[in-house]
Amino acid sequence: MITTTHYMVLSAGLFTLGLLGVMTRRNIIIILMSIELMLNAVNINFIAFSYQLQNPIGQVFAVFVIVVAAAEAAVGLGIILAFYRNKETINIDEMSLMRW
Amino acid sequence: MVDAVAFYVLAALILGFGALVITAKSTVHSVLFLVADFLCVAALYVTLQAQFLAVIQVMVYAGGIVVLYLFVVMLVNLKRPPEVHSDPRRLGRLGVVMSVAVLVELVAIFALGWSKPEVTGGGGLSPKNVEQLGRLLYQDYLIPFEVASVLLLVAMIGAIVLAKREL
Amino acid sequence: MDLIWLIPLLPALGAAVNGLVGIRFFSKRTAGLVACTLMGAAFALSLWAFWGLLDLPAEGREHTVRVAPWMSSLPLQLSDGAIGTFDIPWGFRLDPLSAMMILVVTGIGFLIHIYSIGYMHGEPRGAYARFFAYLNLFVFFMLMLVLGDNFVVMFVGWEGVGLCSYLLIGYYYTKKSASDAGKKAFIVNRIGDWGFIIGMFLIFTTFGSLDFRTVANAAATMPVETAGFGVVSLITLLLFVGATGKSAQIPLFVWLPDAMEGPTPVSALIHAATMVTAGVYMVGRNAVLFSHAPETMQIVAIVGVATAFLAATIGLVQNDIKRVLAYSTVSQLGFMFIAMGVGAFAAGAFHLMTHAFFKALLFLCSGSVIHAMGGEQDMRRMGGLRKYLPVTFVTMMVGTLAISGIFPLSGFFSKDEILLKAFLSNKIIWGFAVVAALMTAFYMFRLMSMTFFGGYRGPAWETGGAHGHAAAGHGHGGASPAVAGGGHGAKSAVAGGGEGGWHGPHESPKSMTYPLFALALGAMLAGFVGIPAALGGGNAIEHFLEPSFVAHAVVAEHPTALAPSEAKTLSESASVPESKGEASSEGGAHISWLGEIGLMAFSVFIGALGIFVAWRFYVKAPEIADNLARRWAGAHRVLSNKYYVDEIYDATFIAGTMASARGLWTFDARVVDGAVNGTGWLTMISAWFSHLIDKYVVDGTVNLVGAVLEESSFVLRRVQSGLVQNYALFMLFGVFAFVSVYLFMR
Amino acid sequence: MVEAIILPLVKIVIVLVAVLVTVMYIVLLERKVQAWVQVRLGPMRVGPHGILQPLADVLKLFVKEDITPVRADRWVFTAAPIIVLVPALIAFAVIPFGKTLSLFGATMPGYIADVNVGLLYIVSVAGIGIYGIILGGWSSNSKYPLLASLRASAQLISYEIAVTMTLVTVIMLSGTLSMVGIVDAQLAGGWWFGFMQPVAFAIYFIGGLAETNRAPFDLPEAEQELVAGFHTEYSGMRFAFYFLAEYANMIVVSSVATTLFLGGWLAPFPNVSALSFLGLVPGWAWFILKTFLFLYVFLWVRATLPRYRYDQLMRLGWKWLIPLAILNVVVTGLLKVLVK
Repeated sequence: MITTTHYMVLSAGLFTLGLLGVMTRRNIIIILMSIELMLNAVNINFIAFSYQLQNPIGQVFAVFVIVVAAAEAAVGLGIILAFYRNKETINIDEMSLMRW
Repeated sequence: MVDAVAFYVLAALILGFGALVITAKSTVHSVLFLVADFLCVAALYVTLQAQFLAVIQVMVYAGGIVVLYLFVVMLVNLKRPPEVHSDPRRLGRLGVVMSVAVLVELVAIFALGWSKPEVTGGGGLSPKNVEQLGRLLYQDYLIPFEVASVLLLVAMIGAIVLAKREL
Repeated sequence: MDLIWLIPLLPALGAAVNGLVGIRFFSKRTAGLVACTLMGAAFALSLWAFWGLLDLPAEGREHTVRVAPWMSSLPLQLSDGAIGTFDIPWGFRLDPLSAMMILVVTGIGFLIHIYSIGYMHGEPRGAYARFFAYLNLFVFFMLMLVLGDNFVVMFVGWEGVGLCSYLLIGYYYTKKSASDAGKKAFIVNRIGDWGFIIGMFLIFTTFGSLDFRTVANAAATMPVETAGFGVVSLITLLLFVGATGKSAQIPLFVWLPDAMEGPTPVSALIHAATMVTAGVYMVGRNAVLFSHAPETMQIVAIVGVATAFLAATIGLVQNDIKRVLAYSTVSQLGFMFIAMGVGAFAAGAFHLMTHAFFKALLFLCSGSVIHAMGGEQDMRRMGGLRKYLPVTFVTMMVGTLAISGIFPLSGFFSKDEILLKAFLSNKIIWGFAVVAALMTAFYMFRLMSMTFFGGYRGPAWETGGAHGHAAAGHGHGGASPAVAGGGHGAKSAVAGGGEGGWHGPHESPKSMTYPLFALALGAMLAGFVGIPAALGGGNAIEHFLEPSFVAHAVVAEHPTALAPSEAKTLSESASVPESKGEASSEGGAHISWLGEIGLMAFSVFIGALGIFVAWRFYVKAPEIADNLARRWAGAHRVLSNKYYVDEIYDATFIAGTMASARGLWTFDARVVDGAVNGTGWLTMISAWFSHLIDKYVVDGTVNLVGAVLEESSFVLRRVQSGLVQNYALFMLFGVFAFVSVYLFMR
Repeated sequence: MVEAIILPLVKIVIVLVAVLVTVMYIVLLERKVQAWVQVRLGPMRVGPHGILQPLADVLKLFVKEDITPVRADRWVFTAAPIIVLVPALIAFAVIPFGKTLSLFGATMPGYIADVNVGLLYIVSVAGIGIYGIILGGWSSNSKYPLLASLRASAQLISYEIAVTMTLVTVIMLSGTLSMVGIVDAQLAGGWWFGFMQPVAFAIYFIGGLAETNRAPFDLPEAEQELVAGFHTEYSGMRFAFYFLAEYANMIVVSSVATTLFLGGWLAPFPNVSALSFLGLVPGWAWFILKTFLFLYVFLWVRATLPRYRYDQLMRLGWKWLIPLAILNVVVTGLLKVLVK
């Protein structure tokens, strides 16, 4: 029997994967993708609970999460392009101008 | 029985592709794995009676967002691989440790059954999934819906302004 | 009658139009037309209001209109600890007294406006409009004064007329003597206003209100202060100080003669007919208060008679035609105050009205004479003008007979009434008053004879303008009249440029003579409203005016307090006869019909005697006057120098003020500035110390803090590595903390 | 068990085979049509009137050597054709060939699955197809394919918007997303949506041409500019996959058009009793007929119209079709509100 706990564990795992990606990778594109992974983990939770409670509102919020993800991806990639045009790199470690 | 098998298979695929996404050497490969991951998540949605969301997942994520990533990856043709230069002050390992710790804690919480996972009476989710969501979105959640659309518009303009070379 | 608030507003409108627009744009014709039309309208309106008043029953002849609130009501503590509400509305009150006053003001004002059109025609266009603007403004304030239903509104008018008289006296502001006279009038009035204001404060703290009717009713319930000098006496005394200032009584009469620097219509309207009677009016308005303060009444009577006597003596020897009239005005005002002092308020008001008529008439006639003489004011340079100015002569003769109290002209009735009441109350006062009346007749007829009889002593009139100027050199009685004459002569020459300079004494234009006729008619007939009972008349004016002087509303307000108040009024009627008007004049008339007739005959005889003596001295044998002057040279000098009052004031008050000011200045320079400088030094020294403290202690602390921060920052700033992932790591710590909280200590 | 597993499998196999065969013969048909348009004969050698030509082509493609360029990304290079082909084939899962279908005497629903989001399913699956093109062009590590793939993906994404907008209008009319439901709605409404939505139909047709990289929008494989488009480096079986995918996509577009605008399996004038004899012909036959009509128009257009320039293509897509489609949606909504 698959309970909501399973889905939650799954989403926790996926979330942690995204977290690891954010923590370890230096390629900013991949970091953005890891963030997408985390958002998906969130969505899995929403859907799982909407299934458990038999309540579609969870899906509504998942839709909103997807919207935000789309906006975030668009703007983030735009920033990456602009940055790349200036510094010829997408290495996040070279994006450390804001420091003392 | 069947759904259990489906779940475990899909979960394995999702986690596996996720791991591949963050470990793949070439960016394009990780993009591909990301697509695969999203498709598996969509399949998971289908098993959870969220067909509309599954399709949206495929359409928006796989069909839109990730294509965007792919474009960027292609536009950014690097002379040197992005990962060579590493700042000594990065605390990567500590990050890994912390993430794993968080994971352990979460799993502990779930495993200890503190999230009340018993399934309530079914039937709330009708097979006419689309109508349900449509009514919710356009009646109860109209304002958030409009706000979200405004957010999209703003993001679109912002992306254009950022990415365009000369305005 | 609800429209009485319009009566003051019309002249105000005229003033605004003429003052704001007219000075720039109006032609002389337009300006005069505007002013006179509005005045006529005001006059008509007041006539209408007067008839409306007459329709009411005698006791109820009182109408109050509250146009708008002015000072919102705020509670204040009174002297007896009670709480009175201080609220002042723009309230207007029409009762017999104010009705008579507005009739006098608007009527005579109207005539004088018309007169001014002719008299001022020599002025340049702007000044002409300015003159009429001032005149209208004055009428406006005067009406506010007489119509106001509480002290504050009255005070507004009070100050306003003072301002206007200042403006109009200093109308020829290019002439130093004129502007000085204006300042003098203003400052002297300030002293009186000081008394008035203090009186107002005292009234409020005593009665808790400033409304005339309320105050009168409250006062009627208080005991008459026969015994000691109480608060009511103090109030009334202070008010009387104000009255002396405004009405030129001793000791504040010095400004009025100098006020003759103004144009003659101004002298007629302000300094004879209306403004100077404001004090009398104010005393009459507060009749109830005064009748409760016998001491003050005594003071008022004494001051009045003294003023009447002294002014008359001074008037005997003056040579400037307008100054003679000025002093006669002062003495007539003295007569009015005698009436007030002996409690004959009605008689005083009656004399006020008649005096307004004939004194305005006399002034206007003198103005006509001056006009005819091309600005000459010295009577010794006139004479024999009878044949040149017949109209002026006739009208002025009427005025003179009226003021001398010759039966049956208006002066006779009013003055005789006063003398009667004085005789009833105090024989000494009566004696002085009679002598003053005698001298009045004398100097008035002296004026007539010097001006109109005998041979012509004026300058030859081919080069009259030049002589007018030459007269400046050997003018008598101070430089001002001759200079005025010169200036005026020059002006009239400028004005008469059309008919080629001043050629000989000539009758004035119609716009001037018609008002003379009208006023002469008034001077003749005004008396018949007050034919005394002895002559079979009903003394209508007293019956009419009586309600204004009693607190009849008391009956309505506190029936319980009725009996004691009535008792008081009776008991006081002994000490202050006639103060309750009709009732007690019936009950308390201690003189037979025969005696009354005798008094009248005596006063007429007095007037005739004065006239005869003057005729003897100045027409038959002019040398007698010179002999007398030579024999009594000392007295003559004293009189012609007006008892040196101005000089005394200069020596005492003004010099004293100067000296004290200088002393204060020295004190200021030495002590105060010294103190200030000392403080400055102290400040500088302490500042030096505090500077040290600042430098080493405060800055030290600040620098210490900075240094600490800098050192610690060496450690802390590692945190800001600029690496996104480290920041994310911190967030991760936060997440970890929250999850741990949830996990372990749910 | 049989109902749940066997029958769907059987249907899937049938559909796949049918599609592949159809693709083979559409290629032949295209060549013939073009030949006739250009007054030629076309392939005549293999079999009568070259009827066996497709078999020969397939044979050739199978036996050809399969070349992988050096320094190409091997995995992606291999995966790309499959990524292109699979969506094109699985899109058929929701396309209703008929209300019912008699097979081996048994009667069963004429479709593999009737999802309540069928239309969106097709759209999303079509979206997946783009990856194949992009990756193919990118992984072959050569400049012409890269350019072509970028062009192709840009073109596909642009026109997908317009097409989706037209689908939205259809959904507004039918009130459902399921393909069967849409056809039933047309039956109930008594009108084919093609007639109720001529604008949407036109836009869908143009968009379909663009989405399948057909002339006059076949920029991605414009021989004159970039040698052969994104599959320049491909050969043999992988090339065959691309080939198959393109034509399969054509069939998908055509059948979707048939379902949405031409009343699917419905006979013409189903509710006119005089023409009820048309109902004798089975539904799937009508469906195939209409689809082939549409396909023929494709070929015809290719043979007729010259190719667009790329900027013209983009301008058409962004400045005409998308605004027009949005306007169409708005007008449709207004009419729907006002009429009701």
